Amino acid sequence: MQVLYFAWVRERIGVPRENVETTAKTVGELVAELRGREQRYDLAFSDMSAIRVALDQELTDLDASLDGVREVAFFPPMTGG
Amino acid sequence: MQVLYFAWVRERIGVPRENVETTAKTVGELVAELRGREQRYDLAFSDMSAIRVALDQELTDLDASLDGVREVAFFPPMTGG
Amino acid sequence: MSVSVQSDDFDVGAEIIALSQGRTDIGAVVTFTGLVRDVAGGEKIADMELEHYPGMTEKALASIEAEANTRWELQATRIIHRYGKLKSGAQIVLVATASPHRGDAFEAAEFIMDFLKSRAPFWKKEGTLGGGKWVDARDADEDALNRWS
Amino acid sequence: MSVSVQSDDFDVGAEIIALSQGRTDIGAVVTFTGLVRDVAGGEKIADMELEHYPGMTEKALASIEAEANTRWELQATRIIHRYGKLKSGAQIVLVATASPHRGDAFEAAEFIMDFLKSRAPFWKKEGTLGGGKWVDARDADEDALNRWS
Repeated sequence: MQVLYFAWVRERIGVPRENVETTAKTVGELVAELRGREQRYDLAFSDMSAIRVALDQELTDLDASLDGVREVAFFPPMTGG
Repeated sequence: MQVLYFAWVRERIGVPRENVETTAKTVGELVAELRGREQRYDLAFSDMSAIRVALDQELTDLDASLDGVREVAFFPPMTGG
Repeated sequence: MSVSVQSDDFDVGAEIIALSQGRTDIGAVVTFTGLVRDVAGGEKIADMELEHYPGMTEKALASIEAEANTRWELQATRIIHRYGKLKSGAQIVLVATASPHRGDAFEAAEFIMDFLKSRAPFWKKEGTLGGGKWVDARDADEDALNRWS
Repeated sequence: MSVSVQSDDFDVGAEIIALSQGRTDIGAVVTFTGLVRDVAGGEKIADMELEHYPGMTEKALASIEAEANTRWELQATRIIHRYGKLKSGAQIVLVATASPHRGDAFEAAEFIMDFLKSRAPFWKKEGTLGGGKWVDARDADEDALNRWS
């Protein structure tokens, strides 16, 4: 599964994207798994109220299922316009 | 006193402006005086709810005093923009 | 702040540039351009004759612009209103506002337009196949104005 | 309907012309241009780095534009959003709407801007003397969005 990071999430994790092998069934499970792997993930995801997630380029929430998903993206609240 | 007419008020009265000698004290008195003079005025001012008035280029109403006024303008509701 | 009443056409792009050129403190520019539509009430419109009250028009526009600058945080405003004979598709009016904040720029532009519609001394006569027809003031325009009071 | 996500600058005047050229049925064109301000929270801003999510950005903008076209009577819409490094005073975003009615053109442009602020995947990093600083999302932008639901 491709996992993408943007803005300060990307800076804290240190890469813009990576391939992640996981058996996580939801976004929440994936986050928990990543936080357990290394401190940089734990730091980036320490306050999930400041994190937004998109599955296959559609905004969704942490409860969303990863079933069939190819691309997961984590980023801070958007500041466009 | 200079009296100006715009849009269909101008068309009904037949001139864009004229000099009017009057002793009318208010706009309402001036209108009554003009209506008494000729039919074209009577026609133009037959429905005063459709008439707006400006004194010296400031919007006002029919009760307004003509004291010291040099320019009176009559016209339909405005349709700018 | 600047107001023009003119028969000539105007260039919206050039006006925006004039408003914001050389400045780095503006966050938002809103423009409204009004155009002559080719239909009105189901009737085909070939052109529109815009009559105005020279002298009073400039005063009314400057007063509306000053009022907007009192109500909102604006860094620049521009109003251009044409008069004379305009073909369908032609530009009639431009309102441009610049502000640090998008809300102020939007509201001020709407406010100015609402006032122009029923408080600026312009009268429109539509040229149809059947001849000229003065445009009636719309209740909706009067209502739009009331929301600012 | 047309959306562009680009690093290049844009010409508002040319975009307005492209929107309305050859048409005589448009009554109102509203544009919003967002610019990089040289101050934020009292701090001097030299430039701004705009990061985005290629692919998702285009989809989000097209979806916002389509939603606006559903809600209001629009004859044409245009959205341009830049990314990359932008100096203070530079143009960031353009939203243009065309409609027979001024209310629709204004509301649709505000609606699109409100969505772009907090639903389009862009992130701003301000370049100050002390280094780069990610811009926090504003509660006011989230509130602005809620008025359309």
